[in-house]
Amino acid sequence: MSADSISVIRVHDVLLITVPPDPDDETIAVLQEKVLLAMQRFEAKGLVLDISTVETVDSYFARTIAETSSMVALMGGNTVIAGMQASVAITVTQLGLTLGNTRTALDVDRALGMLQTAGLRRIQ
Amino acid sequence: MSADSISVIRVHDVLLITVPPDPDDETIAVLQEKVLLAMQRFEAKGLVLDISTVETVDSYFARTIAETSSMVALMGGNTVIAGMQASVAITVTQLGLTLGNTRTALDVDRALGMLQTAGLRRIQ
Amino acid sequence: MTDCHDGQININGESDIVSVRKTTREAARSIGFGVTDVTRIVTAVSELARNVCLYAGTGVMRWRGLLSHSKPAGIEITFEDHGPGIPDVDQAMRQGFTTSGGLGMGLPGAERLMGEMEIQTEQGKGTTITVRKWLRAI
Amino acid sequence: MTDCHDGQININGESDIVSVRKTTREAARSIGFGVTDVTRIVTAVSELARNVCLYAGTGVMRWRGLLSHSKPAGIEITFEDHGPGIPDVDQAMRQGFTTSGGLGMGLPGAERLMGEMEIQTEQGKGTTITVRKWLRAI
Ligand SMILES: Nc1ncnc2c1ncn2[C@@H]1O[C@H](COP(=O)(O)OP(=O)(O)O)[C@@H](O)[C@H]1O
Ligand SMILES: Nc1ncnc2c1ncn2[C@@H]1O[C@H](COP(=O)(O)OP(=O)(O)O)[C@@H](O)[C@H]1O
Repeated sequence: MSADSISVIRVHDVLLITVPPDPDDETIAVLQEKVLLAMQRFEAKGLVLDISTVETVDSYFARTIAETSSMVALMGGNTVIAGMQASVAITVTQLGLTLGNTRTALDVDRALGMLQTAGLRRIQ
Repeated sequence: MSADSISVIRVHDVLLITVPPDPDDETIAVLQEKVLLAMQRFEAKGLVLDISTVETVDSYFARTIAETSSMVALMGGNTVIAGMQASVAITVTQLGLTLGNTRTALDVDRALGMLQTAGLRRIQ
Repeated sequence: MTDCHDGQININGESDIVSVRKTTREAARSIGFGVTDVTRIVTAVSELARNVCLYAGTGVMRWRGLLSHSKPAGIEITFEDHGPGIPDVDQAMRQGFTTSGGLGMGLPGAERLMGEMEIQTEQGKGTTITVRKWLRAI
Repeated sequence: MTDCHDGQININGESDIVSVRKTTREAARSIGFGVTDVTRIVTAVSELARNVCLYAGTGVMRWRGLLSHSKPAGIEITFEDHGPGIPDVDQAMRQGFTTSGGLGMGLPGAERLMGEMEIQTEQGKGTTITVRKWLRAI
């Protein structure tokens, strides 16, 4: 799966990125850069990384996710990881990895919901 | 008590698992996997582990509970441990164990209530 | 309560830990321990039996009732294995020390739960751990 | 399921890690591992293949099905490289130890995920790491 195939979708002021099923290291690196540049261009306040089709999260991938989410935080945005498969969650934990402080959601709908609510709270 | 005897019950979008009274290590490991796969299949947002009949929580069991709850968190779900016996709570504490950040409730009713409230809060 | 208050059970693998717990629970109850102390004792043996499985593979647990003025006064439980032994007992007793990626709470925790613990160990020969708990004077 | 259960794949750079994962996924599935174990195995090889790329540049992965009473019983995977070798294996196996600014979770994590791991290494000669996972008895 090549880096070109990664699509960035805007949902109001949130960016939704669907990570391809089995990305190579290069694709993951490109994805990170693409996400950060898009956050800036669209002045997005949040990022949802949909990893529901991803079958393998190894330490390189986990580190890049945690790193991306702290970069987004530096820019003032929130990141939510959506749809991690059960087998991936089991493996990641056994491997001893964490995603840093990145928030998680069962699916994209709920992830978008979390960022909306967070937004509303901030406005009130 | 064998792993087959573990039942998973759905209460709206929360899964309720009753842990058998004296599970062996294998049963505990199978329980973990069963719970995670059920979370994914039913798109559940929360998990209640009813341990009210459990008479012994040693470090292996406590570690597996903490681990399961962080796996569920990676998937975007919340875990509540319900019904720990007083003698077990005393022993676990003296042994020096924690359940990580897993939340606890006196009984299943209250545990379900906690997960419902969390959901309502998010929607409002 | 004058009947035979001792017994032993072989530990050949993790599936035997359940029998170890069951036997100990009944023994501790029959000696007269209350529910919280029974839970403490059973949890301690669960830790020690798992260590036998993890570090020595197999071993044996022996238990006996302790008497004072020919009345039940406590329980003594011994775990014996012919595994690798513990090279540095002080280190092994430290909270959080583990050679297996465990929590390192088993040995120090078992001592706290039981009150008394003795470790005899020789490298390459094996390990014998004895724990004792006394019924409260009251 | 009696067809040829072995194979090998060259690792010449990071872009080969994807093929390593794909090959391993199919192999593990055909041997009969369930979805969670397949994920564990694929993740472990992903770590070990990346180590070959990072520390040795190139290498090879070999895999074969393990049999018991002529039935599929597990998988064995070997990574061989002619890189610099690992000077201190105990140190390299420690959680968090890294010489590359990585997370230092690859080797200890792969052992946990697979269950069995052997490391043969000689400084200046290279490293051979073998991991094995058995189908559960049930
Ligand atoms: N029966 C035994 N034989 C050999 N080594 C043992 C035995 N019991 C404990 N040990 C050693 O002592 C260490 C600490 O044990 P413990 O406190 O129970 O924690 P854990 O089992 O979680 O590592 C173990 O990691 C092991 O190295
Ligand atoms: N194939 C190898 N050849 C040489 N050194 C290796 C090899 N694999 C691992 N190592 C060494 O072991 C260390 C720990 O590896 P690992 O636990 O996978 O963590 P990481 O790769 O994140 O550093 C590496 O930093 C490296 O020094």
